[in-house]
Amino acid sequence: MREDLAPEVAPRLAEELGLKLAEYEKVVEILGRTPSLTELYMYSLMWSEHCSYKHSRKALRMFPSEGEHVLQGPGENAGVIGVGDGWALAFKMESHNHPSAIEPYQGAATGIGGIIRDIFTMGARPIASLDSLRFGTLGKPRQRYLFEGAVAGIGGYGNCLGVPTVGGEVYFDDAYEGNCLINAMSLGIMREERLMRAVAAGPGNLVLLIGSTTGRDGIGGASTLASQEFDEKAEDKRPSVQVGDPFEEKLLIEACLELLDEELLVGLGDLGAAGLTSSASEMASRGGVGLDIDVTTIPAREEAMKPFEFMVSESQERMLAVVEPEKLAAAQAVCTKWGLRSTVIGTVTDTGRFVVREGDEVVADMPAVTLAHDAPIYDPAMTRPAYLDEVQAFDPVTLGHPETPGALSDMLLRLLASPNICSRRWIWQQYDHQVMLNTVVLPGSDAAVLRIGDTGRGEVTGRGIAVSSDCNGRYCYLDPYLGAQIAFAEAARNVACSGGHPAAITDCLNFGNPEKPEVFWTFHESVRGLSDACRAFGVPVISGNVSFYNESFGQPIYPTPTVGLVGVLDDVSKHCTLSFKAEGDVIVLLGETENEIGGSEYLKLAHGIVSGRPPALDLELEQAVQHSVLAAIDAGILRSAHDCSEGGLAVTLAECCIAGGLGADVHLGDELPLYGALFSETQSRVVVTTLPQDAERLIELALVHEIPYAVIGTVGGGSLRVEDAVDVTLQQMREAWEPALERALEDVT
Amino acid sequence: MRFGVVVFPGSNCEQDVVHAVEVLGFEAGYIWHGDTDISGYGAIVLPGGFSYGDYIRCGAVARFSPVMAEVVRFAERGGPVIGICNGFQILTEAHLLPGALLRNRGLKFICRETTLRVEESACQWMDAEAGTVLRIPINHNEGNYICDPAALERMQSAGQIVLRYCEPDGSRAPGGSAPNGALDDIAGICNEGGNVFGLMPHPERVVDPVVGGTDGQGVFESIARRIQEVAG
Amino acid sequence: MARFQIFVTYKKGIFDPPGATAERALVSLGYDEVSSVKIGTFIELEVEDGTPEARIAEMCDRLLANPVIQDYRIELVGEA
Amino acid sequence: MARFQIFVTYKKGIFDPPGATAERALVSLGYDEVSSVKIGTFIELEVEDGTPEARIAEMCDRLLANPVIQDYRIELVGEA
Ligand SMILES: Nc1ncnc2c1ncn2[C@@H]1O[C@H](COP(=O)(O)OP(=O)(O)O)[C@@H](O)[C@H]1O
Ligand SMILES: [Mg+2]
Repeated sequence: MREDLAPEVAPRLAEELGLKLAEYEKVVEILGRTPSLTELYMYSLMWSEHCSYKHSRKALRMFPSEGEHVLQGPGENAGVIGVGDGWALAFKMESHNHPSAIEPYQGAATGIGGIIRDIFTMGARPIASLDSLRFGTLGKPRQRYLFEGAVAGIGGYGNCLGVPTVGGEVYFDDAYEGNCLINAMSLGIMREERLMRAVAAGPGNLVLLIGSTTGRDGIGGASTLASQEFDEKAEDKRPSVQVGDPFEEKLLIEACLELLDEELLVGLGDLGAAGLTSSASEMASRGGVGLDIDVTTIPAREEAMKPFEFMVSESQERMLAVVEPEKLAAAQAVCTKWGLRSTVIGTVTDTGRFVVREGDEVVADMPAVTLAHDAPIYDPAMTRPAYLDEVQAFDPVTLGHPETPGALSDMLLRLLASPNICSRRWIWQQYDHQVMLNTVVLPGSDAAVLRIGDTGRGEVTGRGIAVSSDCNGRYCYLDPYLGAQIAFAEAARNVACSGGHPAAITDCLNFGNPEKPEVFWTFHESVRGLSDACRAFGVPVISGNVSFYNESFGQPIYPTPTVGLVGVLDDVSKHCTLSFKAEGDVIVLLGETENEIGGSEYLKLAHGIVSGRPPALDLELEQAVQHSVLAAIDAGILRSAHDCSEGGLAVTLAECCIAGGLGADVHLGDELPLYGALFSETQSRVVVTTLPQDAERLIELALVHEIPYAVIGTVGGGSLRVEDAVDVTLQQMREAWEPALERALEDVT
Repeated sequence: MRFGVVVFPGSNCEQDVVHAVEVLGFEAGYIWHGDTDISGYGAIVLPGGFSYGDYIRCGAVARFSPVMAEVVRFAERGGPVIGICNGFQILTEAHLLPGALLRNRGLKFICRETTLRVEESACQWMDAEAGTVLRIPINHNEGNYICDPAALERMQSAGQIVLRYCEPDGSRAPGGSAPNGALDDIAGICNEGGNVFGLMPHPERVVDPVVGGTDGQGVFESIARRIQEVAG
Repeated sequence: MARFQIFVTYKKGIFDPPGATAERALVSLGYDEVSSVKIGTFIELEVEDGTPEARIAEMCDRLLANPVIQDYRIELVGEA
Repeated sequence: MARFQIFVTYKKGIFDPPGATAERALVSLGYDEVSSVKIGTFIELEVEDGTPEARIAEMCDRLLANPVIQDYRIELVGEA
């Protein structure tokens, strides 16, 4: 063992690498000596927040993770559910916030690359991605740069792979100005029996590194970036940005799936954060084996790379496979066919130790399992933030509100043009959302609907899935417990409105510095809220990701627990979209409006205020509403369905009109002031339409499910008319809604 | 009638073409870019995607794949060759079709439905009557067709312009109807013989009604029909 | 080892979308002094010593440039 | 009118996928003498006479190059 670190130098270096003193001492205790330079790097990365979840692990145990659909819960590279007829779906969401804040194109692109590797590592063919984005407001050039760059990067990478990006969400709010959020979700399909786990096994087997060369790019990138707040020094971290090579990744997908098809591998893992260290130690510890790796065998992109650099490099587009010696030649032949490098870099041992050599010299030697599993687990302090009392005590009803027809119509048009509500076509038009020929409902409706199948193998089914990602950060800021529940409820509602029966979720929990008790409290409340919602719905969490330290200059972002929810359609032809379909259809509101404008887009737009209480959520009512919608879709009596979210009922109706090219006549009664009836963001509401002759059956369904409902109008004409309060033409609505994002980007101020 | 769909490293629409062709009741098979035997196929399709990552230029590397020499021979003998999107780019790089495809004028990738006008042309694989308007999506970053004025002249007079981007009513906007800035709104062209056809839009995406329209069906059906006619 | 630099540009008369866009963007950022921007490709090639320039030109004709729309210029910048 | 040329390349240590692909393609076309290919951007800028180089550098920092991952070199090639 090379003694390259003096005992008095090591603790200082450990601190620079982000290890706390007690953590360093634990390393010394495990090893029984001063760690080597390579070991110190490896421990510091594996024990970073990003890799070890040391602040979040306990809270995450609240999540339910079992259910009828679950084939693989949290803990692997992605979760897997069964979606019928022996088909399995792997999915997961992940953040790439910090790299994207430095270089949006490459940061977002490599974010897509990383999450897609997690999917095909499981043996699944990636079939779709979604992106969940948050930026500051577009008035600022830097925010426009970040937004445009991130969208181009997501498209640039995903389009090249031929994996469609079928949905997502985006919000613009000052809270994200110093720290944008780039969350990406990917889904993949496979036959159940193909499910692969990232496990190393069988002493004597070979460790094969497949794909790109290893360089100094991204040394400590994701893991160090994602485990610190941003400050002036963020600029210095630039070299840790990586350039993605989607072409190489496309070859990796094809080669890895072929290797699995031909049963040439014992195990397969992807290299993500903390590079080789992470994937090798995780595969070894899962298999209870040791590994012996010689860094001089690793194809290097640069000269004179040090052992620790090889071990922690985050060069993209690399996979690690474990192969039996007699299958090596066949496995390498597959790689060569796809034009990929593949190199034996080590062997599996029965010692349980992770040994790294540079030629003959051992530069690191530690129990493999301690890297992946012995990071300290913390119980961070939590305190309810003081600001909550103030914001929750605020009653927005006391403000002045529009009353005249002119003012209300204007308000609706302003809401339609808000960057948080307007058409997202500018985004998804830059994404290939159709390749693979499974996209049944394109972006622009409540959820994307995909046919289940693998067209490449000539296997298509009549089954489908619906998928949506959602989170309103303002609600979470005003009430983290409730906000997280609403994120779940809205995702489920979007899926239900599309005909999908909610089956499982993934999540990406974006928060500030967990070492601040106020921040940790919001995290804990969000996890509790999300868990309770999942339990109420019987929908498990099968995978997810935590992104902490989303702060800039000490200011945390809004708590943003993004939910990615997947629902199942037994018959994909029984899906539903939001557009009004024909003149004369009857419009019914399922659910009931309360005057809840706290945290609403209306309040922000009309008064510049983010305050008040978010809308209440009754999980039982929410479920009953969703069940009625699903029952009506299954019965074939729904012509359209669209849930109410930001902007309230008025915006929902306008979106149905614009999408269908049809107006509507609507009556809301006079129980609420008009601004409330129109713009309140009360949860558990869905606007549906039916043929007049089916209205009766729809109402029966509402009665059976014991939910409030109201027949509120008829589809038709060239404008949306609500009481005497709103009267806007289709043309006016389109002109407000369609070009708004593009306009906000052109606005050079 | 069997369609051969070439797979280059980085192709990503090959399975879509195969699916579309099979939905229409024809057979299809994959041809690996390294193969040099393409016998047994009645028509060759170069599919969309990002062959070799579109690095250097779209289609620049793929054109040298071993299979391309065979495709050129097949085309010279009058065999039907159709290049869709990246396939079109490869055909121009291989000089089987004139001109080149530049970056979209707006510098953005565009995935959306377009309306296309069928022109009176020498193309053997376009059965629809001239003037028909088709709705077929595009999906590309480099679809901005260009060629020199002399080549454009020649193509006009030889009937090599097969499809033009147009407004939904079939007219062409004064400032151009091509979302990518293509010269003369050109969306698809053929060679002088009319047997090599390249187009930026993706007809295979609008064949299976479950996931879109049916306006792409004609392209594949007419190839099959003509070949059967020739075979007698 | 010999080092060549290759400059690939669009032929005269061929519209160059990235160049035109950069030009507009610069002017709108206040750089009024800009009158034209052309964007091409810059290639640095390391080859064996003594490789003749004609050989590099062949690489350009076949792969690195598209003679239909592009011109190129080759420069030998050093031999070691 | 002054003419500047700008050469934009990836920073050392940053991976250049187009260059790597071109390298492999050239070798497989039989150009075994090629040992390295790097691909960058070549920009030709026409500006008013007397525009200082610092101003061009500013344009590069703000728009023409991405300083996070790229380096650039500016050359004045002529004043007329
Ligand atoms: N960043 C994005 N990428 C792709 N599609 C998006 C993105 N943002 C929104 N969309 C799509 O636009 C539509 C509307 O999104 P959104 O307003 O978030 O819907 P909802 O309020 O129903 O959740 C959805 O189909 C969604 O998938
Ligand atoms: Mg919705």
